[in-house]
Amino acid sequence: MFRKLLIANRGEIAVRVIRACRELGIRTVAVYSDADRHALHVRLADEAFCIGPPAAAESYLNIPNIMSTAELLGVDAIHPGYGFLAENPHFSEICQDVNITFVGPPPEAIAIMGNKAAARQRMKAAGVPVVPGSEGPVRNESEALHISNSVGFPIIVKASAGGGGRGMRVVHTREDIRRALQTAQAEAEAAFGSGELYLEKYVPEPRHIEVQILADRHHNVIHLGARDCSIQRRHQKLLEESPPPGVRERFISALGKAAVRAAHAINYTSAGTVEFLVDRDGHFYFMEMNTRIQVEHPVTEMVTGTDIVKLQIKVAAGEKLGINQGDVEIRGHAIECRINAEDPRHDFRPSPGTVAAFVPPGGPGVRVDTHAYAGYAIPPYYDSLLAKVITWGANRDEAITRMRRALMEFEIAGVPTTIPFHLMVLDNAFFRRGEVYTNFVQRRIDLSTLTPRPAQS
Amino acid sequence: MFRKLLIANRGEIAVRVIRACRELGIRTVAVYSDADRHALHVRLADEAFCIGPPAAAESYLNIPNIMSTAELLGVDAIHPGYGFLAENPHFSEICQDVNITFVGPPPEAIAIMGNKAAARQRMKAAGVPVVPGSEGPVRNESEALHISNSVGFPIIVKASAGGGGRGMRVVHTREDIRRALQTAQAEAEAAFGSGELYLEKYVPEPRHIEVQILADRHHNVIHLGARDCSIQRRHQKLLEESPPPGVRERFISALGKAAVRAAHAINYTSAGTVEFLVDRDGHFYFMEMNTRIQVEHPVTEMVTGTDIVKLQIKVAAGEKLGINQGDVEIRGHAIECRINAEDPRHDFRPSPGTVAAFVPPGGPGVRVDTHAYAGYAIPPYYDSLLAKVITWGANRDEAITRMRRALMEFEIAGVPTTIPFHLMVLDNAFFRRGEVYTNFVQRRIDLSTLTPRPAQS
Amino acid sequence: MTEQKFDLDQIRAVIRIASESPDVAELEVESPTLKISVKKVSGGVRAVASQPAGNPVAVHGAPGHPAPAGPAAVSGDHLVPVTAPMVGTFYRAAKPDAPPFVSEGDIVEPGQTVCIIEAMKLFNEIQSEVRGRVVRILVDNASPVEYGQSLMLVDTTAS
Amino acid sequence: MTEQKFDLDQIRAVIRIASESPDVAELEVESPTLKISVKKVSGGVRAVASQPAGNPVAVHGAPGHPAPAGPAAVSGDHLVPVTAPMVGTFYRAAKPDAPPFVSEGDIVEPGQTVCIIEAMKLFNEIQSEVRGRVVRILVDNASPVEYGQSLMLVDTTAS
Repeated sequence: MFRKLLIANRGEIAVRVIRACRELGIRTVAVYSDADRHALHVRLADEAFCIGPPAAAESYLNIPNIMSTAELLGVDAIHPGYGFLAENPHFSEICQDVNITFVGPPPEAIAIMGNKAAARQRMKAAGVPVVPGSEGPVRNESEALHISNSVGFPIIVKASAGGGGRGMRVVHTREDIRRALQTAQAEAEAAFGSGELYLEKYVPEPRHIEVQILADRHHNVIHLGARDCSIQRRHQKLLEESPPPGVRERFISALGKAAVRAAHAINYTSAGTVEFLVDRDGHFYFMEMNTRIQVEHPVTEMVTGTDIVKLQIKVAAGEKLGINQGDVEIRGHAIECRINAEDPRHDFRPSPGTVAAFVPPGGPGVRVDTHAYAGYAIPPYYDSLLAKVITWGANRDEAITRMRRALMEFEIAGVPTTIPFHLMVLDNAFFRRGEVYTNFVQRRIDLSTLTPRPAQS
Repeated sequence: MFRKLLIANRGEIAVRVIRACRELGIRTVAVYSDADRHALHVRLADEAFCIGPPAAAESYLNIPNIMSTAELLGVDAIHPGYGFLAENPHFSEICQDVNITFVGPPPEAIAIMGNKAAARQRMKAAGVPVVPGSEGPVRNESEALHISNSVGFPIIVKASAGGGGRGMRVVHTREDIRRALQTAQAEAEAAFGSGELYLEKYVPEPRHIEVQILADRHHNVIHLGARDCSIQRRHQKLLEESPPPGVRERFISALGKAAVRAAHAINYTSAGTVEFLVDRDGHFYFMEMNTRIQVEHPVTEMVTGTDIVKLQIKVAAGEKLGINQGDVEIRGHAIECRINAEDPRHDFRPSPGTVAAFVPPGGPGVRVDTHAYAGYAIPPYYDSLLAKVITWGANRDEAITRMRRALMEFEIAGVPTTIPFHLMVLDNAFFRRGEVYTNFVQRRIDLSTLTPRPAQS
Repeated sequence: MTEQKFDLDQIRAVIRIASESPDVAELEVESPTLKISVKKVSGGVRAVASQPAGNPVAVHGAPGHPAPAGPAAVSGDHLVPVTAPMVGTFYRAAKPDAPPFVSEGDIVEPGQTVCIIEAMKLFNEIQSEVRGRVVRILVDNASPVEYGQSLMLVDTTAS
Repeated sequence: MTEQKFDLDQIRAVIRIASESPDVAELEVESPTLKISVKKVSGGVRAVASQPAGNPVAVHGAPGHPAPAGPAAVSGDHLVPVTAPMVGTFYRAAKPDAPPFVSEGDIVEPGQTVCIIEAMKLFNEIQSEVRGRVVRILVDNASPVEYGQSLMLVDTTAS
């Protein structure tokens, strides 16, 4: 096992990794920007080192300063968390070069999954269903027209290097293809530095269901069941649950097997997530694979009783998983709400500021992952995730009721949060019935009716 | 189900009951003393009513004021928590008289179990093993001598109305009997208003293992497995775990069956705990039954996935339990550490004061039940329990490692706590091996070596 | 000079703002008609409110919580509250059709019954402990009252 | 005189501004109709720096946290720190047997190399930005340094 591990991240995920390390007996090094001097991960780590000014590009993305810190303090592993350098194959390679273990998959696996078109081809070859569409990038309009005719409208244009909805266009008629290609290419070039595009059949009102997998270096790959992450806003997940509501165990098992095939196909090791689009008839299609730990991993931990981050570190150190597929048992239901420092009454605008009061919920079936505390000043430079509240219940109803209770008792003063939004979702009749799809928020939640959070009494 | 419930208690258990009510959709009424105006249970409840000055006798034990509040605010149920009025059959009767449901067992069951000698006789008759000793109270020295000769020395003299170690004397030879009877009687009279005594065979180095039971009004009684509460100091439990370490499932099943028999024998309803003394050869003896929810109930909730307080309220409303013994499945291991505002370096002296900083632990497998928050002033009038930290692990090792991690990250500034003591226990080799007994702290923990809590870095 | 009444809700609101701001040790706000100074102490808030021509009144509130109408809620140099010694229902008269024991403006003597609190079917007569003029009755007839709740204010300088 | 209500949002806003400004200990704002004074809780490390205008400003560090060795940790009228622009190893000389670039008491000119920071096998020369006397070297030779760490202090009034 590792002796000392550096966490190249901040916020709740840095705290999460420190927790895992403490339970594994590994010393921790926190790195931080000037804006994070008082951050919880800095306080909890065994050692902490400032690596740059507030801007992420000069601190949390500053590979030279991070690697210098790693070498100066003699760490034998680096955990990238999510975001920042987590899916940067170059960073993973540098770690390899200087004999520091990168807690994640091999650079090749990151690179393949980082290119959407390449990933799609590889998955298709491995027998993982993909959405019908172009084989690889589309070079011109006539090729796009040809493919559209064979898979049928509507189709969706996507950027090969894409993510977060940028470089995406839905096209309903052949007349609109040219303009869609042009704008998507321009957007993709601006956002990702590459204008490469591909086409897919557009699936209306799909669900986003993903499978957590774990793979060690001894060819053992298991899945830990599925998560439904359909409650999104502008392609940002807001609420996740496991297992997905209203879905048979057999279906989850089929998804799980496809995810394991996907991992084997790219010689994956570490924790990862295979995301699927599920249409109204229950067909599922490979969407992408996240080659890192995800924000929503706790819902899977709650229903399986595993510690995914500990297992991720264990397999990075070359150890065997120690559990096989037969040991994985789903118990009850878990939901996660992402509490962001955003004002849902004003288009979810990020609202940095000082957390004047902070009393997290507790009691049975409630887990809180946060880096905030009373008096914490949220810096304006990074993402707005303030806390994750995860509730477990013997069934979905209990998990929902408990989440409602937990959010009602969560006291955060000083900054607006997404708590009122989550309460609206939890009270929504369609959500209660498990009728979710990726455009659920647009279609079922009227944000204009959001009132100031009701007083406790 | 109830419409509105009054919590006749304070502190973490009042918060716990409010949480259960919120999940059940029941409105809550908090009552509080002048010293608890800023308490969390007051802030979380739907309504709050001041019932008296700080002294418990004039507030939390003030039956007229509590009943007036209940009637004025129109509640249909009262939850007594633990301590205060929880095991007062008179209070339970008054509730019955005014048609307010007392969330607890019938007054008769409380009364029987409140008298140690009567309870012992009833249990013996029901086939629940009891420690050999006197049949009912001992009237005089010659009777005590006679019994001692038949069960053999050492014996223990106990107060019928006893608890907490008061009115107890261990006697090793017949010469010491007279003095032991005299001092025990004097102590019992002073502490409980009754000098009635009984005798039992003294079991050296026993373990304290108890069984959580749940009973509805439809004659369904189930048990939720056992807890080991051997880590005590002066008969005060400090650390509890479930399942008890190093014990076979068959043994726990036998204990469970005995506990269910005990509950049936007194027509018990509600949640309750049957406490057993277990000797080194694995014989178990009925000790007493707590006819209320207990501080340590969360460890059982963590391994069974149940919500005992919700079930307790449900059966009080006349509903069926809805789960039978076959549905109860123990998963993993859970430990609870009671974090008291006491200074373990100074004989555990209670240390009220203001909690300057309060950052509870979080992450996987960690539950915190507390009424404290940053800025909370601990009043000097009540018990010193500040927070309960409960950790769950796939096995005992993981639960212990996780508890160590959770306690290390728990930041409480302003008052000393028992955290350093718990860290000593968790690091103790005998504890790690599961070698526990009720005099473990005396025998295995050298409190004089307690150093100030190490800094985080 | 006419007695000016404090706007208690304003005082409570300012205290609440001070309480909810952990960084704040002292807060003072002043308008042409009212000045409120709040000095926080560990676990609570100490406030002084004054009106241009008035004497300061100490007000205690609960942080993050509606200010309770407890025994210390309103007191001052010359304003003495009559507080509820028990939980119950407040009655201003012995019977529904009887005249009230006291009305605002009345002079009360020590030991004089000023109201009744019904608790557990018992009617408890509540007496004033001081001599003075009843300047304000704070609770509506037949309302539930908490322990320690201020029922009325007696001005001991009046005669 | 008409009763004027406080604008509670204004009070909250002023408190928030005070809270979000770690350099501020007290804040007072006044308009014809409203005056708000905020005094913040003190605690933790206290340093006093002078502003050009000469008014002392209290600076509070993080309570329960070591004082940051950042650029703002030490400053004053005339003491200017040389800070590390990157993470690396601090060296006072170009080679182990070479004389140090500067020693305490030396006068440095703007642009003069005062030390080296080795990062990623590269030796980066660090220059002074000001003219003055090196009054203190804060880091031992061959020690790791954080981004922004103060390496030495230069007295700009010295000549």
